[in-house]
Amino acid sequence: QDGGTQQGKDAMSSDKSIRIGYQKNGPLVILKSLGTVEKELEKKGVKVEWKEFQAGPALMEALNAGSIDFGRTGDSPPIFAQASGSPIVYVAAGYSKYEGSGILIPKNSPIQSLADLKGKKIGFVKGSSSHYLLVKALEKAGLDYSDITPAYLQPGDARVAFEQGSIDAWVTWDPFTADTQLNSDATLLVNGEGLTSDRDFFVANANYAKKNKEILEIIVNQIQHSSEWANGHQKELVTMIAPLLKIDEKSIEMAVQRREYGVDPLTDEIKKEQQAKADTFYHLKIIPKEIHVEEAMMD
Amino acid sequence: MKKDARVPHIHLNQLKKSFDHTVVLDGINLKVNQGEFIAIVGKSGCGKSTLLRLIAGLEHYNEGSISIKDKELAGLNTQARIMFQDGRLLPWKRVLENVGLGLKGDWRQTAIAALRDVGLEGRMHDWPSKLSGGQKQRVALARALVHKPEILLLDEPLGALDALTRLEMQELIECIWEKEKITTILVTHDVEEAVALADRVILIEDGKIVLSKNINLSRPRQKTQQVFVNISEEILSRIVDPNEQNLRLIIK
Amino acid sequence: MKKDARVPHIHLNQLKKSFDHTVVLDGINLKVNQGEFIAIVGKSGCGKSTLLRLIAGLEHYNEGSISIKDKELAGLNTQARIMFQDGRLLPWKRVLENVGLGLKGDWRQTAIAALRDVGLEGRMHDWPSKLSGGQKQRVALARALVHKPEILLLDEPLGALDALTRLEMQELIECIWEKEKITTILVTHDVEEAVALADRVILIEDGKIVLSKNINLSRPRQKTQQVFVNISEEILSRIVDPNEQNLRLIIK
Amino acid sequence: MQARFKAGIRRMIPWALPVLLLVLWQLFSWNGVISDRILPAPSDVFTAAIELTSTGELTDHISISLGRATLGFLIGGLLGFFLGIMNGIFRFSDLLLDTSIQMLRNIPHLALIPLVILWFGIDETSKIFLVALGVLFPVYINTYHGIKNVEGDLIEMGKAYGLRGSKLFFSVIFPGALSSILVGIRFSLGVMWLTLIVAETISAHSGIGYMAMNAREFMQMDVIVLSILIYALFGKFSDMVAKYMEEKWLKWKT
Amino acid sequence: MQARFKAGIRRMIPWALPVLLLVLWQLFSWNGVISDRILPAPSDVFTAAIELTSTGELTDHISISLGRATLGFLIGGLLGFFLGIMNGIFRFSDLLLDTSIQMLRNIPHLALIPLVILWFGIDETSKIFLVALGVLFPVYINTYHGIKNVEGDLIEMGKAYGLRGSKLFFSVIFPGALSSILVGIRFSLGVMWLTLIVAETISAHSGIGYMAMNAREFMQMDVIVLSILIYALFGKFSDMVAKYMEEKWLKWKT
Ligand SMILES: Nc1ncnc2c1ncn2[C@@H]1O[C@H](COP(=O)(O)OP(=O)(O)OP(=O)(O)O)[C@@H](O)[C@H]1O
Ligand SMILES: Nc1ncnc2c1ncn2[C@@H]1O[C@H](COP(=O)(O)OP(=O)(O)OP(=O)(O)O)[C@@H](O)[C@H]1O
Ligand SMILES: [Mg+2]
Ligand SMILES: [Mg+2]
Repeated sequence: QDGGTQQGKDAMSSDKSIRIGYQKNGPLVILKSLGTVEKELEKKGVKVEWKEFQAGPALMEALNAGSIDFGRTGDSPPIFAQASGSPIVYVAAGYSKYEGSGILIPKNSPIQSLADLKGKKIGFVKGSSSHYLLVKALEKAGLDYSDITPAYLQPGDARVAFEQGSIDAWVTWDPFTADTQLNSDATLLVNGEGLTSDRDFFVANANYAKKNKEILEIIVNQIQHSSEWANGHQKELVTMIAPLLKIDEKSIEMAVQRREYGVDPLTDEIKKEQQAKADTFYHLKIIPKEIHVEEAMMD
Repeated sequence: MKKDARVPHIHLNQLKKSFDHTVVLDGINLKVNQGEFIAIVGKSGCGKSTLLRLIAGLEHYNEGSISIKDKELAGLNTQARIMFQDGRLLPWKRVLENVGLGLKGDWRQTAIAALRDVGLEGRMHDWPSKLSGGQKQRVALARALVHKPEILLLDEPLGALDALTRLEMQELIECIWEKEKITTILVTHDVEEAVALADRVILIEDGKIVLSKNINLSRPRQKTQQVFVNISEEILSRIVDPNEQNLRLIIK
Repeated sequence: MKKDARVPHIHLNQLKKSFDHTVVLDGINLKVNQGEFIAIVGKSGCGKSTLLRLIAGLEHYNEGSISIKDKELAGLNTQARIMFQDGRLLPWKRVLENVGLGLKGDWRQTAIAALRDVGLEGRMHDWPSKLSGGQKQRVALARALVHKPEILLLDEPLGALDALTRLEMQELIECIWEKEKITTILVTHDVEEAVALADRVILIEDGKIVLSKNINLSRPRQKTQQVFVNISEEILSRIVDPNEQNLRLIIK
Repeated sequence: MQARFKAGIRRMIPWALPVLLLVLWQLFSWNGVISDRILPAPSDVFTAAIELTSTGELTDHISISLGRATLGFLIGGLLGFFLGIMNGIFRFSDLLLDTSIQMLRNIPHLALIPLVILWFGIDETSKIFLVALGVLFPVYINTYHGIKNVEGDLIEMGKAYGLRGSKLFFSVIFPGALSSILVGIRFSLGVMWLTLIVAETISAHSGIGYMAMNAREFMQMDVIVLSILIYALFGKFSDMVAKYMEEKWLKWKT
Repeated sequence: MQARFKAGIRRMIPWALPVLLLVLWQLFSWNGVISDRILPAPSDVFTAAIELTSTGELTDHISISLGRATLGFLIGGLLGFFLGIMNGIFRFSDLLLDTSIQMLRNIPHLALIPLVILWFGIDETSKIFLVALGVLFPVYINTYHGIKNVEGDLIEMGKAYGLRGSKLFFSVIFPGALSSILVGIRFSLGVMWLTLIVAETISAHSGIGYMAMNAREFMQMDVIVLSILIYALFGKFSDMVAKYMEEKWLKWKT
């Protein structure tokens, strides 16, 4: 009774192998490059298949369809997935990386404070952590969401629009923030401090999680190991990621230096943060119903 | 196949055909015997082509019936081959393949022989678009003759040919007809041609057969013969002056 | 426009035309005077249509020259209207609009009158596909005649017509030609037709003009006249028996 | 009576397959063979439609998309039409432009988006540009083909009868190519929607493509399926328009 | 000599416009009129191409995409061809299927992706399915149109000469429709790439569409432009293939 035939088939095959969805711009790429999780899981007779996704929602789509078992996304896609009734569970959270996320303004911009955002056109990805960050920033400045003109743009497109002056400000995350700061002389009006924690989340298909707790634990452990490695080997990390993303090393370096890698358990604090986001999205009518994020958290 | 002389090969009974409320054929009665050669003449637009197409089973009729050897014709007449008034060569097939269309077995040799008969053996590898008007018509004629069908329907097969070539083609048609005893219906606007070739000449007017003239001359016929000229002129005068009501009554 | 009688309206000088290395016309010399009526006869595929198309400026020639009133023809011959052997009615235009093609001013009335001349006034609102073979040909004829061009080129205009209609159309062509003094070249396979209409009959053979016969009979001509029959037979015998070398030499 | 009955059946047969699919889908949904989390039942989709309509959202999306589609279609269609005619008729412009057009045709709109933003910004212009670009090619290619395939004999006849320029075009070339041009239009009416959805990923707040992509992002399967159904109905509608034009302008083909 | 010179020029004219654009673009880049951060100069794109080729990445992407494209094209093209033939010939299947196909045709692939993932997962099958789906419609619609437009007189003639079934089809119907079918193939060769890029947004880690979309995500303008140029060259290539087929099979049209 777990959905369509496709899903059933996939769930069966996952007993011997695990399909992990990753994005090039995320911590799992480090794990993949180090190759440690394969070794650990091999002991259990489990093979690892890596599936690349360009965006969190696409990854959730595959997770929902049962095409992958485990993956990492930003903080908002799991909220939408839960709202749509998808069988996903939070497995663990990443450390906060608020420093690399924020509102970018071009050089010589008339915008000098949050209050200046009023009436401006601001680019961001609808329903992303940036969206939340912006809402919180506006709130802090005493502005209404309706005081600005949103321009929903994917990061790559937004970058072009930003350079061309089609948008007045751009809310985004690293390494886009770093790259734009360094290469386009842009400034960060604010970063996420005090607005959002902007964590990574590690999520799994609920059926898979129910049956394979042990494997997930091993993976989370390995992520923690790779994070520790990353924190201790920033230079190596930069030379590892830069060619993958094809972004210059300086930008990657900046992004790497202002964040710490690591896995947090799903603490009450994180649950609260996440719940606040869900509520905000509900009020923005981005999700159709109220949800309780706790229900989707793995115990 | 045993041929019963008393059963007509083609039997049209009170045949009526109209297009969008204009009556074209209005009660045609005609019996054609096995191996008979019929020529149909009549004014432009009188329904000659329509009649051939009906016999070929390419057109629905409104009333009456068509029987082929006592069997009502339903759909396509598979015994018949019709040479269309407008040629209808396939532009994407070379002359030889056009002639060989629908032939079975060693069609190539048969088709080459047929092309030789119409004097176009040398053009067999050309596209139809490279031919002159008369050459196209001869290819279409070769294509119809090569099948040696039981019923041959020729719709103005020689309309685009000069006098000499026309004579040669008439000979060819007569020769094949005699040899194979093919039941033949020839539509022509040339009364001399009709008289030279046919056992019976039929004149259509106002949707009806108004003249049916048996030509009892021995073959091959001499066009300079007086009887020949007389018959031709008799028929011609009927076409040219259709108001001789008495003559029409006599024939009926 | 003053007409100089000594300058030929159409002047073909050593005209050569070949298709892919086959020579079709091989040194044609012909002067056609203003208002003259020329008929061209010859065997199927001898190059009659090609000659007309050359005069109409629709085909490139390989050697020689074509002059219209002493001016070398370059590109389309705008003074001429050609009636094509294959009709070429536009299927997407009704009969009336087909006839009115290229006419200026009150083309409707002119076109209706032309249709009346060929006996198809009643079909003016039909699509060409609904017409019989002979009817299509008459529409194409009407379309060519209605322009009253300076040069009229007719490529077997009556090939699909019955004897009666053909006589009527011959009369029509002759009448328009006489009234408008149109320089006319008629290609036909009917020698009688050529003799009945033309001032001069030309026979093409092996790419050359092998006979050029002036017909000095008064008009309208009687086909039963003995002179008429004699001339016809003379020309016919030349077509049918082209081996009379002496005759060919005399004419040259 | 019987003829009318037959005509009625004939009008219903085309809908047999879509309706059958809908019914099966609904049945399987009730049965639980298709989990509604994965593919919502038609009734759920219907509910979503009602809901979106009652808030006026759906009609907004549709009307805004229709506006963009129409404008883009007109611009691109006309351009494709003229280019097709030019290149179909004039040897030189054919030589000069055809290769370039065939190369442009092959560039996916998704890959072009960064450049489009660069050139036209993120507002309506860029969206309409993309639709126009998408529509241009099927119209171009079919117009071109139609014109190249008009019987040469008829064009020759037209010229010999003194037709030149626009007269020759409207009497002979255009009617001869029309049937093929209409195929191009029919096809481009579909392409119009396909490119619009890409265009509406560029900073849009409305439009049916925006609705669909938004729903995809937020995993609202009912809205996704709804928009798919809307596209399908638009497809049928476009097709009816194209068929109507064919019947009207190609009467002579009986 | 002169004829050969002329033929040479004729072969060069089609490239005039693309080359002119390239030159202008390079000049403006040198001039600084076009900022190279936003639109890299052709020389930069060339460098990127060299780099990607030297690592073997580019050839990998291209060969993988070519594989997907070919397979999808074959499946979709054949299906579209057969459906076009069926519906062009048989009245009943036309009635039954045409409406449904016209409806399906209108559904954007981007909107379909969620369903495609449900049905076919995220691996090769789904990608090839999408390409096949995209290719199907232009082939279908042009085959259908081609068959419907074969001169009825010639079909009648074929039947009267005893041709039936496959003989009638291969002697009369197919050659008569071929010119239109080739237009469909030509068009679908373009659509193949357009849908492939959409397909390669589904969990891919290779393919030229992946390369382009990845570059778009991280705003690597040189790679984006490179992939656009590659698509354009593919377009020219597809077109040459189509033209070659036309010349080969439509010889009778001179
Ligand atoms: N486009 C072409 N390409 C090659 N050969 C051609 C072409 N057009 C005509 N021919 C050939 O040139 C010769 C003369 O053709 P033309 O049409 O002038 O003959 P014609 O005298 O009009 O014959 P007909 O009385 O049969 O119409 C023929 O042998 C024909 O096959
Ligand atoms: N498909 C059609 N629709 C309407 N009328 C038609 C159709 N076909 C033929 N007709 C008309 O029917 C009549 C008879 O046509 P048919 O072709 O049989 O004449 P025909 O005797 O062969 O004439 P021709 O000697 O000119 O070829 C004509 O008046 C013609 O216009
Ligand atoms: Mg007829
Ligand atoms: Mg000729």
